[in-house]
Amino acid sequence: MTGFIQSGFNLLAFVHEGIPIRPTAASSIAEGVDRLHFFLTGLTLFFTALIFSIIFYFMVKYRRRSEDERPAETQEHLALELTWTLVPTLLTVVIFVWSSSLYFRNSRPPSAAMEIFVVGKQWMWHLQHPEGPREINELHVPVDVPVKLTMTSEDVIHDFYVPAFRVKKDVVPGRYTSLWFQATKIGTYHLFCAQYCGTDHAEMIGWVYVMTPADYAAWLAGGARNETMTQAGERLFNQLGCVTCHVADGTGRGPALVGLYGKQETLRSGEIRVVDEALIRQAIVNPNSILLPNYPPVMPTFQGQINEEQVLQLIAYVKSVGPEERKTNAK
Amino acid sequence: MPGHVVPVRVYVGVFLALLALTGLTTWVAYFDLGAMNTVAALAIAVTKMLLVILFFMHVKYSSGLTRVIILAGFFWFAILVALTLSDELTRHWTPSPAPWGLLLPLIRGLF
Amino acid sequence: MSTAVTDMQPGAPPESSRVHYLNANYGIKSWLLTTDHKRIALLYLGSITLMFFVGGAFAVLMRLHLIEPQGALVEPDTYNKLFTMHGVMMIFFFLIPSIPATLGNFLVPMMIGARDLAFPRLNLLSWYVYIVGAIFTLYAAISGGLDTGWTFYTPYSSSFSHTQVVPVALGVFITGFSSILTGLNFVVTIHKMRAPGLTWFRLPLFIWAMYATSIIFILGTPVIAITIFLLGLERLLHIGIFDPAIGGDPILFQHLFWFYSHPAVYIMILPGMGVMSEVVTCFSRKKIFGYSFVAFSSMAIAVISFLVWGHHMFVTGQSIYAGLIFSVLSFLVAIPSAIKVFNWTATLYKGSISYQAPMLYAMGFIGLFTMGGLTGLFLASLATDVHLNGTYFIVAHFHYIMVGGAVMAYLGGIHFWWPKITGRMYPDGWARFAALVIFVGFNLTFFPQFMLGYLGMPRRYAVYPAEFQVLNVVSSAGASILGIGYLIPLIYFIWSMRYGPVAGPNPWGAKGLEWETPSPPPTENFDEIPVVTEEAYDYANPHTGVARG
Amino acid sequence: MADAAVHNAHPPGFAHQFEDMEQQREAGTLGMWVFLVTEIMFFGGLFACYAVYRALHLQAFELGSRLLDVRFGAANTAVLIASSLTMALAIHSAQTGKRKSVVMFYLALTMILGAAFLGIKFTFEWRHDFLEHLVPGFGFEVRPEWGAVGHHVPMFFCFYFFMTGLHALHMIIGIGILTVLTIMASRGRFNEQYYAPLEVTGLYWHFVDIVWIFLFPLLYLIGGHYAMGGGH
Ligand code: HEA
Ligand code: HEA
Ligand code: HEC
Ligand code: CUA
Ligand SMILES: [Cu+2]
Repeated sequence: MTGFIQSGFNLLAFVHEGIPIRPTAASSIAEGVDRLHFFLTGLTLFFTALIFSIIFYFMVKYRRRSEDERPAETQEHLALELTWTLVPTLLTVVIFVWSSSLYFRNSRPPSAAMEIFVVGKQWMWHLQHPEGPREINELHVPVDVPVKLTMTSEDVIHDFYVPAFRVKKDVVPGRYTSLWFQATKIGTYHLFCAQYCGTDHAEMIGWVYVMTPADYAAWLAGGARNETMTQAGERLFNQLGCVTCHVADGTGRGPALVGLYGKQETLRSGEIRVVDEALIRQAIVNPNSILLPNYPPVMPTFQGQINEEQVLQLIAYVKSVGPEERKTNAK
Repeated sequence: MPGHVVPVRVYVGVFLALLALTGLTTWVAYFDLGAMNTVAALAIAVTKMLLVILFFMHVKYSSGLTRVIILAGFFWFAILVALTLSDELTRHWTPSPAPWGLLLPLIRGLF
Repeated sequence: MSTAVTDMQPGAPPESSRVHYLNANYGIKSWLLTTDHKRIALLYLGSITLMFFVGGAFAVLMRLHLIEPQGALVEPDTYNKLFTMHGVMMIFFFLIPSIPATLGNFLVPMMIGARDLAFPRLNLLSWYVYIVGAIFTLYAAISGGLDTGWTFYTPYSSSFSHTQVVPVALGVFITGFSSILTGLNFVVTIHKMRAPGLTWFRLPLFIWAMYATSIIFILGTPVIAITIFLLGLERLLHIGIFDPAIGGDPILFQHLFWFYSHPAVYIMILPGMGVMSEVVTCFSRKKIFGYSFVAFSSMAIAVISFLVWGHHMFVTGQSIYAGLIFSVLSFLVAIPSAIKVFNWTATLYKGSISYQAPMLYAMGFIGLFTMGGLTGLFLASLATDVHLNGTYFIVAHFHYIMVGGAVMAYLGGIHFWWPKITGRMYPDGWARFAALVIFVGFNLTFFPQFMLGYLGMPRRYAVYPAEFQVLNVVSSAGASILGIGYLIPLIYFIWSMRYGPVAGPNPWGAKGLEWETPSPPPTENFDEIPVVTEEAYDYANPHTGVARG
Repeated sequence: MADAAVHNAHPPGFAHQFEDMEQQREAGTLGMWVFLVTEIMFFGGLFACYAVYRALHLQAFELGSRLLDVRFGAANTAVLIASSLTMALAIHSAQTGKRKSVVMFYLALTMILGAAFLGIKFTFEWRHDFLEHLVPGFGFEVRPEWGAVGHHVPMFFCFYFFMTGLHALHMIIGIGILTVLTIMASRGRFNEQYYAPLEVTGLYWHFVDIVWIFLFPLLYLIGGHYAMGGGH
């Protein structure tokens, strides 16, 4: 009951402050998405108003005046039919082109994006910065810097959603999905899980803190000094014995991983793949699905032995010995 | 029109053809033809299916409506497979800047 | 206010003495073993009404709970069960069978001039199958409920949920077969049993709509059946084809699920569109504007609806190429709906429009469906769906179409054919009042949800940040008005069965073979099979379009 | 009733909602075809999943396929095709007005062949698979010699058992219907005019045959047996 009264007060406060009709727009893509949204809203209001007013007008104008009134036969009208087929068709073409090009622009991360790794778990978010700091249900990012999230799940499907950034992507067990944004406004924003995932789906929420680069640097420096993801990955690389096969000079049983990241290669199956996060993950959990022509299928699977966060650390390590080193190691 | 009476001779002929094709498809599986193994197996299976549908199930002698209905069944199955694969097989393709450029690998992927 | 009894046949025998399908025989057995399509329609009517109120009760509890951000009523687990059981009941056990199994069963044979459906016993079987499925689901609801969402997404449903997945899966699986049987029966009946003279292009548009719906029943339902079956197996065996541990892809489940469940949304709306065409023409006394466009748009919807399912999966990590295809096709499927809306509106032009209750529902339908449909465009477009997916915007979108559209159409249809079904009139004043209450309550409930969704409130949230409270309270308030709105017809319909004025064969002065029989119709529908000599909706010609043999 | 005369004169098996026997027969056949389309989509869902996973896990599928015994698969194909022939002959003999014992003979033969199929399937193949620990959910064991694709092999066997199991279920239902038909035939219910139940059941039986025609190569042959060492 008190809740009810309370909400009455809230309503007053709400009307007083003006009913919010638009969520905060705090990312580089938010304005573009909102423009499309407002266009569609306009279109919806236009057609709804149009249909309703025509109906009301006809209902009044042509109301039945006597019981045995017999209106004249309906005429077919091809021109009209074509008009209301073609006009909506054209409108949808416009929306489709607009929205798809926007979407493709929005879904391509800039190449210089800062990377953060996300693991979803019933019912919390684990986030890890390459520099080492780990967070739970909180994400600190610098303003005006593109950030790319590489995400996976330990259990069921979750969904990483920051309304203020207009970004959302499912977080799926067994594979990586990714998402990027560039925050444009300093502030604190909601982070929601937007894919139903069980009991505390509604509590799998958190905050995104957008900070000035200086504050962000300070935040990174503060707190417990963890090893960086790459360091952790290197440690695992030695512990798990990867290093016994993947010797840096290429003399081991497996290929040298130095300089590998980003390269294109042809698999035994003939498929051409770029070495990216997904491929490295596949190599670790399911090596025989990416057999290479010149190597025996001896790499064991590490699925079940390490968790998703550790896989991400290994990936960070493999990436760190990537293209830069390639130049120095060139034959 | 009572149902069409198909001569026993035809039934037996179809039966023998089906047996022969079964032998053939098994035999072919013992040769390494690469991707052609799958193609051959499916082609033979489709042939066998057509024999059964046309003769045993009398579709050769039945109305257009029946044929449309059967074709609809296979067509819808094809929709299911094709659109599902359109996702499953193109997931790891990296996005390129403009959506229209994207259609190219898609078209290439189809052939 | 009083209804026009325009077409009382002179010399029709007094109501009490005439034998019709309702009084042909009595007793429970005569109902439970009936093969009369009209009685089966009533069996369905009773059962789906029950399911609607069960589903509605869940909705009421949900809305009460959401009055407070921390949740006013239940534990999160219980809330999760509430929306799941609400969705399952409403979709699989109410809206999908709603118009096809009640009005469709009742009207298809009558409208095409047949004595019954092609397979009456199959028809009865379909009702029993439905009931068995419903019992499984109700059992699950009582014995702990289900908490996966009506979408059953794996791996949550297959390996993580601790609730009654298998009984509900079984219930949905079984009920699927009742849809299949209904669809099969309709297709065969419409193909083979039309009265002489009733060519395809003389068929009432309701029949076209039922035909299109049946196509979806036939081609779509088996896929959900096998999918749910595989899910159940996986759950029982702890291993199965969606299991990531053995290389399974959880997204594949979603493909199969939506391959059916998207077309299923047109199962829910197409029959409603069919009802619209009948009601709008009758109450404006005009032939439908653009008959063939309306007819073909039903067929176009049935076909294209199978090509768009991936629009539910834009943010799942589905390939963006696939996303592009599904997006463009989703826009395409909106066009036939637009064609229909414009044709209904144009039908009113220069008509003779009366505002009886069925017409009010029809007007509500057209407006709300337009709005719901157009908000579908926000979701079909990739860039905006990224933001709106999984939020209350979706909830608002589909309630506008399904409650504002389909349920309105269903109620409109029931009001329209009630005199035919029962032989009695309901109080028209009350009916109009109820239509108004429902319209107002509906908008109050669901309009704020569009705003909530755009502001970012995710759906399926048992608790939510406090800033969303005001709009949630408005929505809950609206829901209580809506709930009352639905109770009013329940009361006056029951009242009218006994006390309503006798309706006569054709109280609305409507065209169509079903109005050529007495109300309620005799068991065999027609004493002699009519011969049709005119187009559908020939309202310009007041005489009957049936030649008597 | 004007058409009471027609009603009174109706032949055995005639249902009141139809105008005449011909309309009834056509409706029945059409109904069965529509039903078979639903069956295409029912099995189709499984086949579509099969297509996806075969593309994703080709090696595991080939490996799994080689663990099956082609001889049983091929033999069963022959048995099933034979049963389709006898089914067709049963209808043929009713159509041409043969004695009821002929119809019954063919029907019985069809059932026997169907049962033989199931016998081979269950007692030889499935039992063998069970003993080899190849049944997912019932003590499946991933063998080390399968290498790293090993943990995807259960996926193949899931498909193998779901698909053949569903197919076998259809066979069992078919045999049930055939039993009823045999009883009807023994009571002399069928003749040149009225054999629709036979015809409609025939369609169903042939359909089940077609499903197997695809299952056989997709499950038993797709791995290619050229690579097989000394057999099992
Ligand atoms: C009866 C049910 C029904 C109907 C008919 C529709 C119709 C449509 N739906 Fe909706 N939808 C649902 C029920 C329905 N939907 C449900 C239940 C869900 C959520 C499921 C869940 O996740 O739980 C959903 C979700 C849903 C999504 C997924 C969103 C997401 O999860 O991210 C999408 C995306 O494209 C979508 C789109 C559409 C479109 C484009 C139409 C179109 O068919 C609409 C066409 C109609 C019109 C366009 C209006 C009339 C036209 C005019 C007046 C003329 C002007 C027209 C133009 C300019 C084009 N719907
Ligand atoms: C046909 C389909 C249909 C219909 C008719 C409705 C009708 C209603 N729905 Fe529902 N709804 C769905 C289909 C439908 N819904 C689906 C598919 C979902 C998604 C589920 C999921 O996420 O998995 C959903 C989800 C859904 C949600 C979102 C839950 C969430 O995501 O957290 C909400 C919230 O407001 C809601 C509300 C309502 C309301 C207020 C009505 C009202 O129209 C109901 C009005 C009816 C009544 C009120 C009945 C009258 C009965 C009485 C008055 C008796 C009262 C008795 C007691 C309380 C004991 N529905
Ligand atoms: C027993 C030897 C062995 C061990 C141990 C091993 N690998 Fe490998 N690895 C190989 C071989 C051989 C290949 C070649 C392709 C294949 O078989 O998958 C390979 C391939 C790879 C590739 C893909 C290279 C490419 O060019 O596509 C990556 C990445 C990789 N391994 C990472 C790891 C990591 C990380 C570990 C430890 C957790 C590890 N490997 C342990 C033998 C090994
Ligand atoms: Cu995690 Cu919802
Ligand atoms: Cu949809």
